[in-house]
Amino acid sequence: MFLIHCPYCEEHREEEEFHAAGQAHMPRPLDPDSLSDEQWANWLYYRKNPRGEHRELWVHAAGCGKYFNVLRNTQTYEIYATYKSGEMLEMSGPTTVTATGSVLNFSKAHASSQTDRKPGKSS
Amino acid sequence: MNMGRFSGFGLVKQAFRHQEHWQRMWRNPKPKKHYDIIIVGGGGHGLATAFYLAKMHDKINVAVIEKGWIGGGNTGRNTTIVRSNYLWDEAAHLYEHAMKLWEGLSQELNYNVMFSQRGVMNLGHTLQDMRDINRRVNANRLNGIDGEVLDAQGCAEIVPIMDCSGSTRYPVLGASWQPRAGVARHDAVAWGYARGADSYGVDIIQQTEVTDIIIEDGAAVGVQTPQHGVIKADRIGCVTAGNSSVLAGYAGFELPLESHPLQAYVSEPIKPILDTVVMSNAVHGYMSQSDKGDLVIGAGIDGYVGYGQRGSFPVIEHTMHAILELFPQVSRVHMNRQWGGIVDTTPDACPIISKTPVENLFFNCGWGTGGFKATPGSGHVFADLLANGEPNKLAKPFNYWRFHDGSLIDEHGAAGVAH
Amino acid sequence: MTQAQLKIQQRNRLTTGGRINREKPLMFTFAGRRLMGYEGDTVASALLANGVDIVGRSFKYGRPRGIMTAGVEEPNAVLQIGGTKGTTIPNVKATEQMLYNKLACRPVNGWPSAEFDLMGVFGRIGGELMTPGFYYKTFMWPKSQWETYEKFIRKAAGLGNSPEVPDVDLYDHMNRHADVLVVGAGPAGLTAALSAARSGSRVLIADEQHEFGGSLLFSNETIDGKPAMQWVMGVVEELRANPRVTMLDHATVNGYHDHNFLTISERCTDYLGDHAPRGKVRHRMHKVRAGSVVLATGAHERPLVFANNDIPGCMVASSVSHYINRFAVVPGERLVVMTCNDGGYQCALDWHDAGRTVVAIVDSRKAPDGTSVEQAAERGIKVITGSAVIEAQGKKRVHAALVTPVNAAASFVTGDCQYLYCDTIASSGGWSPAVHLSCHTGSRPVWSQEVLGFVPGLTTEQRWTAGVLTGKVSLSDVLSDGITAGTDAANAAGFTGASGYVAPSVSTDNQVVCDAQEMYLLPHTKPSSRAPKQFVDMQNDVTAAGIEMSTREGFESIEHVKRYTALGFGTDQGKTGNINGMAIVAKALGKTIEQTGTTVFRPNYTPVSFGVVAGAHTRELFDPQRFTAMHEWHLKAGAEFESVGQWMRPWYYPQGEETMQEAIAREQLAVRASVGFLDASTLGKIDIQGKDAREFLGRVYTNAWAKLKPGFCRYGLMCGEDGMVMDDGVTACLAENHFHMTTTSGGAARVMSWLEIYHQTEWPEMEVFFNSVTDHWATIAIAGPNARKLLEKLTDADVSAENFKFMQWIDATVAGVPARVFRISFTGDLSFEVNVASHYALAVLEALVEAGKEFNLTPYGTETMHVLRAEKGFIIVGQDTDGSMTPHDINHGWAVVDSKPFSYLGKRGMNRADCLRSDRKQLVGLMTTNPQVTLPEGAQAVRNPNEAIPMTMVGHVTSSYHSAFLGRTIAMGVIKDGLNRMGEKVYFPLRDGTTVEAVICSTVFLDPDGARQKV
Amino acid sequence: MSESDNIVVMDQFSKNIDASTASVVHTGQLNVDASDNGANSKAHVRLAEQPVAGLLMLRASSEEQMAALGAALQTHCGVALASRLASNTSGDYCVRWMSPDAWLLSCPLSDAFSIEQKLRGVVSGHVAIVQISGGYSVFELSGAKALEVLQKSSGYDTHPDNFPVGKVVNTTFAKAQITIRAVQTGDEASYELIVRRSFSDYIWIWLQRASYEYGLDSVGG
Repeated sequence: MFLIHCPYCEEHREEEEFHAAGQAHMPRPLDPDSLSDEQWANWLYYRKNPRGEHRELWVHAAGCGKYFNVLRNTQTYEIYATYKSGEMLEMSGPTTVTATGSVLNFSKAHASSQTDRKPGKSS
Repeated sequence: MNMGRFSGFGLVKQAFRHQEHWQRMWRNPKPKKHYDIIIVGGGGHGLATAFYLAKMHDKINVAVIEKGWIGGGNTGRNTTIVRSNYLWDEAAHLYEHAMKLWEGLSQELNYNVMFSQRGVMNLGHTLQDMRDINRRVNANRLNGIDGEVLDAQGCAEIVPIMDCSGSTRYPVLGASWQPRAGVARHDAVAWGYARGADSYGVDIIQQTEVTDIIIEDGAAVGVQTPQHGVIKADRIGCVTAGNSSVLAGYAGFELPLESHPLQAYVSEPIKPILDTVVMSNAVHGYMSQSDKGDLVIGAGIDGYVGYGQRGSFPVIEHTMHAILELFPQVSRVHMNRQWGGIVDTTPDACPIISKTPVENLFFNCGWGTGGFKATPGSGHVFADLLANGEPNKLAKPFNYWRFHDGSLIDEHGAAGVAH
Repeated sequence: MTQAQLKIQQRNRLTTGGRINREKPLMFTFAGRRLMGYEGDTVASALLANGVDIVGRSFKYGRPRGIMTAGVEEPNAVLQIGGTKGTTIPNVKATEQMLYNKLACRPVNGWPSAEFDLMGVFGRIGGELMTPGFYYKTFMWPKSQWETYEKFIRKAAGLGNSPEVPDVDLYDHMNRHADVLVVGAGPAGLTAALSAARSGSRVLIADEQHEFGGSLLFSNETIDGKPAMQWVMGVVEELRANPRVTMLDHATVNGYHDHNFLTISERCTDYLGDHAPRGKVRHRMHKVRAGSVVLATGAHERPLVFANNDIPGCMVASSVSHYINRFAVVPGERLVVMTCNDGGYQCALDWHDAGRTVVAIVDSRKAPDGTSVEQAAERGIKVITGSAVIEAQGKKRVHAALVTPVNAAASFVTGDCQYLYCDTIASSGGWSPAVHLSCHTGSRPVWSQEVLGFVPGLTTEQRWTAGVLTGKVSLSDVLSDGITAGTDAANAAGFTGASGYVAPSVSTDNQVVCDAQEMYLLPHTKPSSRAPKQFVDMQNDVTAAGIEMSTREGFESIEHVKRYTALGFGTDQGKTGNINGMAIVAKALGKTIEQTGTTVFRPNYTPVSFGVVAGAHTRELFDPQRFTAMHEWHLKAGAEFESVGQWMRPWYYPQGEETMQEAIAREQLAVRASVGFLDASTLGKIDIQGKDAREFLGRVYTNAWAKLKPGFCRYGLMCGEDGMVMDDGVTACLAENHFHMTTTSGGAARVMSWLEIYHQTEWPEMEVFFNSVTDHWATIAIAGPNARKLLEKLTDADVSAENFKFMQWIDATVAGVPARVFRISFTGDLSFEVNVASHYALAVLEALVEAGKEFNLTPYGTETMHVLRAEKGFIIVGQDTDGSMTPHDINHGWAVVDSKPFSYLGKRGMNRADCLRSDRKQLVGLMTTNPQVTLPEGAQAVRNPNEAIPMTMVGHVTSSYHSAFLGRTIAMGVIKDGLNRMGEKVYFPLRDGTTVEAVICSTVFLDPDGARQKV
Repeated sequence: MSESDNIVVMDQFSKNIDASTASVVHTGQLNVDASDNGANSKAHVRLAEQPVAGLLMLRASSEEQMAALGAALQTHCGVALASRLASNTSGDYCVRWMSPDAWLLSCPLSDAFSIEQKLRGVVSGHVAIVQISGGYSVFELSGAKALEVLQKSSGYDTHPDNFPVGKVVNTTFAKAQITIRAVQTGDEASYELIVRRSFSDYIWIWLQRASYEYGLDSVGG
């Protein structure tokens, strides 16, 4: 049962206050009508679904109601960081993985405020 | 098939020889350098595929490569329910195909998988539940699948200990009932198929992890393993529930999948009180009783991606609320073990049995919460696909590309908590 | 019962000593026999005091079984406890259950009784047949008979009985937050808690026992010169005095989940009776979120495996000391100890000091020396070295032990055997650290050759381990280990004050310990497959021969062996058998234990009641029951209710002896003829404000919103990104930047999160705010030709046809209350939806009902609403759609505006190849040829009724009713290519064998050009 | 209708009907009569249902609108805009932080309209004010054992260390969602529970069962 730090309430809260809302950083294509069925399906259905570090969208449903991003290890269930919607968390340095599968160099990462949608990036 | 036949007489004969002369169920051979077909994943589906490849298609230069020990993944972690009352024709035909194979499986494998056709009941608690139940049972009947709609009184007759009174929070209004459905012993399925496949000469390679799929100009030619280096094959079939996206990643494409924890738990063994399988989507929980006497209880999936073979406690708790709503007298029974599997869920809750963007590489995955019940059928059609290179009529609708043009087989409505 | 009688009956009870209250004798019954014990006894200690040998029969072979241990690792003494049908409790371990007056218990199996069991007879004869997995190799012929075989197997299986009536007791949860959670209140746990508490942190310490102290409860060591328990009492006093410390006894930490979330099952009143006193909960689950966790869970002693080691009288060495020192009970007369380490000597010393005969200590080591050996010598106890007890003899109680000399590695017998007449054999194979909790979140235990057991492995949790769990042996090491762990845990949780706590001095500081020998399976003259059964897992009858046989059959991983033989699957979860089993597998495969694989434990450490897991969320609190503001009125009006999500909505209002059909016919005709009203408060209502509100609506709905003027309303259709219909409802434009959106009752929460996820993650730049006002507004829908006349009696606002047109809204005072009135219709008749603040709803409704008398104003429920809307062909999302239908499939192309500049949600989805097929299932009307036949909802449609099964299905009925107004049945359904097959016949084969014929027609059965609502 | 913001404001107060007695709780009594607490006679938990209050949800996302809203609140209600997880109270007015762009202002029911108008008068641009007085019911949970009852109901750490007087938290409560404000801690602890109206019955019965062992006297419902 996770303990998740809501970046808006700036408090750790029990998992029951949150809902998972799928893979993060999947901005909606800017011009859907120009995409082929396959391109549209790639956005709508196909997922990375990694075993290890994964960026997920969560919502603080019973709290402030805000959506935010969680950087989590889907194998060890460690939560490395949570950061606000629209922000991007960069990893600094190469990933070093310990025997338990946890990744060490996220602690030094910082949240930069540029939004997911870089101007002009369509897919 | 030269394996010693199992029977009651065999047991008595061995008893006189102090049970010292039982043959090995399967060899643990070193892998060869090349096979006609490699099956990645030694669970129930993978071993069934190998068995049917050998039996139906005379393909015996086959290897099943298993990361851990056979039957150790979802095959050993599910709640053993077998049913075929799916709504959409394509799903219904595939699961019914599996059901017919289940009905002769112990004899075909000469290994008692203890398939007990004690019936499965899906409860309805609201008027909309009853509409969906009627729609599904009517579709089942016209697809040649047995099914009845019970009213609350009918449910009470079959499961006397269930609270069918009107006083519960969501009173039982009725249920769909499939008499031929039931439960089976999950470990015996994996071991039975393994023994069968091995007896035909299939190599079962355990403790060997596939860490890469080797592709040469667009076609898959082999797999990389730390334990035995590269093993080549003309065709590779991946059937690795809980690891499918990782393998697809090795081959350079993504799957429309998310892997979620699916939790279950058992009580301590108690004397028989439940002779059938009771499921409820609305109230979110389902229960049956194993032959050993444990109450086997399953829940819905956890919402997040999870490969840890465990989920979060609230799911266990909410499922227990449902069980005590239906069976208020078992609150003094004790929960013994709880565990989790990893289920690969697709957008339409139906599997992917298909060729892939990489030539000679075939995937059988995405069974979500419906994998165990499909084991024989999945193995049968995947063997056909691997042998012929083209999907047969049953497997055709479950292709990888259906999500592109939108021809989904949307069992979600029917799946709800499809088990 | 005089003291004398007590003495005779409790022949194994010492006259002095033990932590029992001799002034409070307690009566209890075991399988009908009246026995006596004392307050402070467990059922097990009381049974042993009374010389009870057989407490049950084994699962498969039906062999008599006695009490083997003193703790939760007990595999045999599993009892059914409780006096009545409603309070009976299955599978309670006698070693865990404290005794209370008039406690009633019995063995869980053994028919007709545990003493004389039919299964035992079978077991003896068929024993040879019942190897592991024998049921996989038989019962396959004849094919149809498996269910009959199964009936007998199931009857023979299972331990206790579930109660047959609902539970009389209550359970609940308590959420707790601790800076440091200490698991286990033995020596290490106590010092850890003390040092953490002294640093100022919030400490929670829990122990499964009745009292704190752990192994000190039966130790005769001294701490700081005082008896160990006196030291314990001192520590407990200090902890109790500290308000920031919470102490829980009878509380098993049963599960360790991610991010230091642990569940503790507290058995609050089990020691008082078989059900809780009034006002108290029986069990409480503490859900603890801890900053740091210290595991001080100790270890379980392993018995050694030898032939017939299951005969009552065979016990684990330390448990003998436990019964003697803690309960003043010596479980027999003549003791033989079998050990390969110094630990095993202690029970012989205690036995001897209690004045009973120690026949011999058999030590497998060639030349043991050290303090323990000296103490045995001082007491003149015979020690037979380099030997082993290879077999126990006896039927219902041990009466002899076969001892033979063995080789150095104790792997085979090297001499002939001698009989030692005894009634108790205590064996010790060393200690297995209780690593269970440490691996619940995926950490793998590590084999330690020094400890000869698995110790906790690496973890990502903020967790420390202390004491015997980490392999510490001496009490002083254990105490100091606790201090370091407690201090580190507190520091990590942010409390860096030094606790300044120094470990107390211990009497056994200068012990000389002789190295233990690695020993699991004792040899026998015959190989395991031929020797008498050597039991590894007592409860599931798993023998050494069975394990060796399974490795021969190819089950070479420990996980395979465990599943094939059921090793460790009992209610004791292999606490005494797992390591021995792994050792036997390793030996059979010529590997080390580590190479056969480490098993990872799953919750629960020990079984917990279903009730405590559910807590208080049962009966009427199973799930919230939501009521509208007018619920009071519906109750008085005698409404029948229907569950719609968590809402309770009036379904219909039967009057007198009316059946449902009669009631809804009356309600329908009343609306069509005059006027009726429906409580529509459950509809989702969202207040939308902001300059981009209009654009936002255009993006989430399929239709256009750019030109909707204030004062007007519009129907909206909402799709998912796959193009499938997801929700619908009417949205009113209150002002240029202010809208009032309604959604379906079931879709309210989903639509709200749908709007929020797109606003927050896709279009944060858009200036719009969404606020749920679902519960703020109560909504009364008034419908029927006299609706306007009725409304005019309650308001002076101009509600005339000219000035209050269809699809407009006005603010008006209705029955003296400010209201927002929408002129929208879900019935096809003249209709007004009056919205007032919920706290005025009842008053307005009463005024409305009063004013409506002259028009025969009739309340109608959801059933009538379904019929009236179906007569007009209006869809209900979730009933007529199932998430796989596009707007065009349901003939709602009129609500789709593709010319909008922004590609609205669903547009791309519904234009995928498969969604543009012409033969998709399309929503149509269905008119049965026989007007009085009702097409069952969910009936499947076929074109050729005579086709053999499996028939080609082309759609199904989504809505079907008998329309009182039209005097016939009407239905809607989806049919492949239906919109192009108007007038065609389609057939519905029913489950009763009959087939209903119907004609495909328009979905609008009444007033197609809408004359009734344009008045 | 204030033209500038194209938002409609509606005075929803009725002088003819006294809403203060409108009890929210319907079924009220759990089958177990909580006052007969068996365990101990003295009631350690008190549960009261407050009369219907005026509730306004204030929304603003940019700094400058928040400042304008704060100023307006200060002048008309005498309370500053609450900071994260905090509340400010003065007389009949209390403003509570609900999320980074939402505050819940409570005031007398009769003042709700005039307050909304006054706030709208001085604030422009992307701000929303929504009347939700009918959507919520307000309970007061107090007594020596009030903290235990909270701990049975919510996973939030309600220990005074973490939940001091004035703090406001939105969290889970049994199977529903709730807004809790710490009014007073210690022996005479008191907490304000704001619950969605349609869930109030469920919460009322839940609180009765949770308080049963501590002895409850409840007013209203």
